Amino acid sequence: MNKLSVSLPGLEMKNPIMPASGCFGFGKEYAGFYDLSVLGAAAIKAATREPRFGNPTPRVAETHSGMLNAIGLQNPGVDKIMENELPFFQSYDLPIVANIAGSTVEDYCEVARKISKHPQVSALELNISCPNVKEGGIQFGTDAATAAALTKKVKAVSSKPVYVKLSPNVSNIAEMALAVEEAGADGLSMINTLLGMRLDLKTRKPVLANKTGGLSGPAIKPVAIRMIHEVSQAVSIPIIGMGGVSSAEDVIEFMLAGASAVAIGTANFVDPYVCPEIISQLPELLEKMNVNHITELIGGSWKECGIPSLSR
Amino acid sequence: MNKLSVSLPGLEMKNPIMPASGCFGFGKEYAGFYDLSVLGAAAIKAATREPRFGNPTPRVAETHSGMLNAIGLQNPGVDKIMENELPFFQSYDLPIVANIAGSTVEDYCEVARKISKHPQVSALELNISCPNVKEGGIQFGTDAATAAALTKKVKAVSSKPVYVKLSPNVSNIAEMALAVEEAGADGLSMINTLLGMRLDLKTRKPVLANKTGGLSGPAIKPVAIRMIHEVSQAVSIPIIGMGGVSSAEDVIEFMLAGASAVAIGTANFVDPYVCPEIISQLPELLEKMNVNHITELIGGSWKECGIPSLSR
Amino acid sequence: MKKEFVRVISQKEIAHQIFELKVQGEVVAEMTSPGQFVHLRVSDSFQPLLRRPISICDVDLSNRTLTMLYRKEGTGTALLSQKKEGETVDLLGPLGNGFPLDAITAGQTALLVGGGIGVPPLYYLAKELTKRGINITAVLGFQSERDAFYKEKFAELGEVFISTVDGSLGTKGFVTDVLNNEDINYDLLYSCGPTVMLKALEAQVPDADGFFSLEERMGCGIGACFACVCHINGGEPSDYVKICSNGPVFPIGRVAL
Amino acid sequence: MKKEFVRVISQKEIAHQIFELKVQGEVVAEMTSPGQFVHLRVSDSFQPLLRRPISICDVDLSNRTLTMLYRKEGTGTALLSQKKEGETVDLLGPLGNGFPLDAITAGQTALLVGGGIGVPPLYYLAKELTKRGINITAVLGFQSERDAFYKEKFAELGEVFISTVDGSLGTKGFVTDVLNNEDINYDLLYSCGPTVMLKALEAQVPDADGFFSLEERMGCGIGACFACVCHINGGEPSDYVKICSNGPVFPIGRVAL
Ligand SMILES: Cc1cc2nc3c(=O)[nH]c(=O)nc-3n(C[C@H](O)[C@H](O)[C@H](O)COP(=O)(O)OP(=O)(O)OC[C@H]3O[C@@H](n4cnc5c(N)ncnc54)[C@H](O)[C@@H]3O)c2cc1C
Ligand SMILES: Cc1cc2nc3c(=O)[nH]c(=O)nc-3n(C[C@H](O)[C@H](O)[C@H](O)COP(=O)(O)OP(=O)(O)OC[C@H]3O[C@@H](n4cnc5c(N)ncnc54)[C@H](O)[C@@H]3O)c2cc1C
Ligand SMILES: Cc1cc2nc3c(=O)[nH]c(=O)nc-3n(C[C@H](O)[C@H](O)[C@H](O)COP(=O)(O)O)c2cc1C
Ligand SMILES: Cc1cc2nc3c(=O)[nH]c(=O)nc-3n(C[C@H](O)[C@H](O)[C@H](O)COP(=O)(O)O)c2cc1C
Ligand code: FES
Ligand code: FES
Repeated sequence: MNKLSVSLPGLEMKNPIMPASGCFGFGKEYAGFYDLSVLGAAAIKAATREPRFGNPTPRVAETHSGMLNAIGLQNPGVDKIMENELPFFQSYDLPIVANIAGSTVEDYCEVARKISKHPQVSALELNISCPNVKEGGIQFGTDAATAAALTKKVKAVSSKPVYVKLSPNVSNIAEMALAVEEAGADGLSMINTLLGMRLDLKTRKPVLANKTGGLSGPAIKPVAIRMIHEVSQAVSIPIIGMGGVSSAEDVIEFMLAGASAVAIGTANFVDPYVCPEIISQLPELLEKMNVNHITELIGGSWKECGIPSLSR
Repeated sequence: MNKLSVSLPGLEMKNPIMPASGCFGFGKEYAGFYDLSVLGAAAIKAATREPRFGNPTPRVAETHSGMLNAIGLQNPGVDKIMENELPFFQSYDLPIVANIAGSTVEDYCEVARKISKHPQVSALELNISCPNVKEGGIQFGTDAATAAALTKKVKAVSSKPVYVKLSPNVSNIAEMALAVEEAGADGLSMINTLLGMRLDLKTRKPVLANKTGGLSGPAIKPVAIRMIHEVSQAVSIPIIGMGGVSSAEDVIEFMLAGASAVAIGTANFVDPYVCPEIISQLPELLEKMNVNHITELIGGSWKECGIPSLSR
Repeated sequence: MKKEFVRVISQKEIAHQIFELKVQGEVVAEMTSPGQFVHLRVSDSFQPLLRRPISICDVDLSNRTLTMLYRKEGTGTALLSQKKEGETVDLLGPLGNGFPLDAITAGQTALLVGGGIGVPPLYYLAKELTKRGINITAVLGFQSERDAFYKEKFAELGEVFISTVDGSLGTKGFVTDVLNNEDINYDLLYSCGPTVMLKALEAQVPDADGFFSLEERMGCGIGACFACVCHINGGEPSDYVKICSNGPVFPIGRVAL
Repeated sequence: MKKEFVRVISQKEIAHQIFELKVQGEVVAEMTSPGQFVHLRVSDSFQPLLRRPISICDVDLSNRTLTMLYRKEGTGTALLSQKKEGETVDLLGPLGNGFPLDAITAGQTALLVGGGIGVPPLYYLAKELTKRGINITAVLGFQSERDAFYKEKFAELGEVFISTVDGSLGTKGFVTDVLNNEDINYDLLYSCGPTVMLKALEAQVPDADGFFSLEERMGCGIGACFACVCHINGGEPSDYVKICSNGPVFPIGRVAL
């Protein structure tokens, strides 16, 4: 029996681990390090309708236990991704999550309609939470009604399950989650990056050319845990948890909080082998914890006692 | 000439440095380490109408480059604070900022009315952003209209300038800031802690008895910087900046972002001498940067070029 | 109370995951009260961020040497265990209030009950009490033989009973089992250990006079942050003490365990 | 491309804030192309979080030793400078594409222009070119005499000109001033240094054939994160190359500086 398998809408995963969107390119680079088929799934870099160059450089800056990025959704556009990038995954056995972004509802729908038909794509991840582009993305992610309307439209044109990726930069994350669940989302991805900034004392200006960037890495883990803990108790669709995961213990913590699968972003830059290493460490950790199957952990921090926690 | 002096409503400060509320008790402990008169000002622990015990322990937990706390506004109540704690500051030469909290508008007003009359108090800090109490605090901090209404009422009864302490757990911090400015706030304090959580893998439960806590320390600095950068361009009242400050360089970064004074919280636990040490390092740092007076730095990251930045 | 970079004199593992760390510094001159603790910063980065409270286990005032015993648990103590001779450690202390030494007079007997990593502060206490002509009986509880330490050191000062959970050394069971089995006479009780142990002790000898040393997660360690607060028995619901600055030592019965 | 904990053989400061670090490991066997770089993790905590790109400066394949030169700048290189003989460093590499060696033939002359901490990769290049019978002229620019390094090492391989901004060593001014003053003949240009230097060079010798090695802030170092992207001269606005995986070496004129 595979103690690690998890099953989410559209995603039959050998284990709950997937690289997070934007931290794994289109897979080729990491294929040089390990066999991608060991992964539970993989989320590819955001696709937009037209090619995008993204923001000027510098695009990354370090912070204490974290990093800021302002890539700006650089990608070759949905058509080229379907043509040149996705076929690569034919040689591997893993479900692919296509992350999609746009400036307008029409953009999102066009990309969703197209890419959801690709045979290599198992699910869509609706990126309504990218803090690094002026239009598109985050305005959909901070208003519940707008997010719900977009979700509904995308669901209508997508032939694959749709996960909505939530922004942590909101007053009420549960409200956002409930709105997109109601609108038909098959699952949630959370959290995207926190909006942040760093200044350079020499130039007295922001380090990033884009000024603000998205904060990721271990620094944001406690924010992710509390949001997943709250949202998983409010909704009944599964959550792909992420935000600062860098060890097998972190994966357990996210699943106890309420995540059904766990994505790993920034940690791939620190150690390109982090995903397969975590996957290989999980069985022993489960044994130590006396857990027969990893799914038993999901929501374990609030489920066992039966009392829904008042986390606000 | 004192290159470090800053002047804010109600606060004539020798330098821009003050310990942050809740991280300095009522001053007595740190008086054992250094002469409190070296400080620019000091913010004391939140005062409520009635004494509060606060939350059960454990009340703190560490995270990567940060900590979670869920003290729950423990304090002996406004009357005892005025009677037993505030007179202690008579022997020192520094303005005191009284942090006030409550569950209802009436609570806040009662505390504000009383404590603003105390001769040792130079300004009030309206804590509408404490994430660690079930009622009171944060609900005032996430809705602009509620925050504005409270600010107006408190201003009406306070005989000292009022700073409103903003929560970072909101979708639109500038909207909050503008609302309280409009309602008469004399200044802003930002940021309070980010809501966070940590789970214990052994117990499978939250480490904190209160489950969630407030995330502070270096981990949140980039979030603070971007919010101060945004808000300082939107409002015309001064900002007391805070969130992860632990060095003189951090102080400069906060002032360049737009803060007029800087509060230091968590870093006091790491090093009780951190405030006087930073104060003593500032003159040399200014010299290195060719700055004649520290106030020249305020908003320097966006002022010099004259172009208000679009940080969203 | 001072902050000083003290110098590591020696570091060795004296039992399973239990390290004995000796440091030297001016600040040690102030460490005259057994039961006080120090707050150590083990890294100059922010990982970990907070200091770690560790009890004063022994002090040599003549050469200003402090001995600490600690169990390697998590990140902080793991980093501490890597400190080598000649390196420095950022120490804040001494903090808190120690065990009152004048609550008992020469010729009387003090019972010292320690559990696991609660044993260390009792050693300095035992030495100071012995110096004052007080007789010592120590009951020390550990998980098993490999976790036990300082048995011989206590034996130099008085009678020692050991309990281990698995029975691999001394009485099988807990310190309370030793008290049940043996007929120990004493005038005053001093104890330090996990809260469960202190609770069991309080229940077993409800009339005992003496002092408990308590533990709680700490933020500042100096009384400023309200992290380590406990309720007072028989007080108002809002009454409290801070373990770090009012304690860690309290008269038995004062604090709600 | 491998990840390996390589062992520190030696570490010394060879000029003001410039360190020469030699490490040994299996992975060095792959480091056959000058101009490639390695990505170092300098701490096992998350401070700093990201790896640091450092050029391959010299390689001894026989005993699998890699030499790196770096300037102590911020947190990362400061931590690196504390690594002592016998300790290990987490190295990922070799990364990127080096300087093409077959673009020039034996008997021809290569001009190597390096600025500051851009000099190191040119040394391994110079050695490999010399091995292939190519003549070397090196122009190396530094801030001042105390910042200069490897002058003698380059002198063993060919003619060397030095410029310093303050004139304390060699020509006063920049590498471009050397090119102005001296009459240097060459067939191919290889250069590495700050972007301002590369720009000035491009302007001064617009027709020169050759290769530039570029720098950009990196996230992953392997082409996955799109942090280090540059525009292509004459391409579509959405065309790009990644410095880390398509570079860091590019034909002169290819990339918009
Ligand atoms: C007054 C006092 C005296 C102490 N004396 C000793 C001693 O002499 N020897 C010894 O080995 N231990 C002692 N402890 C316990 C010791 O402080 C913890 O074992 C240590 O902080 C664990 O740190 P860590 O990084 O290894 O573990 P982690 O689990 O990584 O620590 C995480 C956080 O929890 C806190 N923490 C963890 N365990 C405890 C605990 N039991 N009590 C308080 N805080 C804790 C840490 O300080 C830190 O903030 C004492 C505790 C107190 C309050
Ligand atoms: C392909 C390549 C090869 C390099 N080779 C060398 C070399 O051989 N010797 C050497 O001394 N330096 C080299 N550098 C520059 C070196 O990477 C930086 O000086 C170093 O990363 C600074 O790290 P820090 O922690 O000391 O500074 P910090 O300022 O604390 O670094 C903060 C962040 O900025 C990045 N950063 C800072 N400066 C640079 C820079 N100039 N280029 C790219 N990223 C930077 C860091 O990697 C880090 O992510 C090279 C850079 C690149 C891209
Ligand atoms: C360099 C970088 C690029 C990213 N690009 C995307 C993206 O294209 N689409 C998206 O939904 N999220 C993107 N993210 C967010 C991550 O998928 C993830 O939600 C976030 O980084 C938190 O996880 P982490 O802390 O493990 O990195 C990006 C993150 C980083 C660091
Ligand atoms: C232990 C602790 C207690 C706090 N108590 C209060 C409080 O009573 N009132 C308040 O407005 N903020 C309180 N804060 C928030 C701080 O004043 C400050 O806004 C926050 O910690 C960010 O700054 P820092 O990262 O420097 O700690 C508290 C913070 C901590 C860590
Ligand atoms: S630890 Fe801060 S008050 Fe005790
Ligand atoms: S550094 Fe990640 S793509 Fe180049």
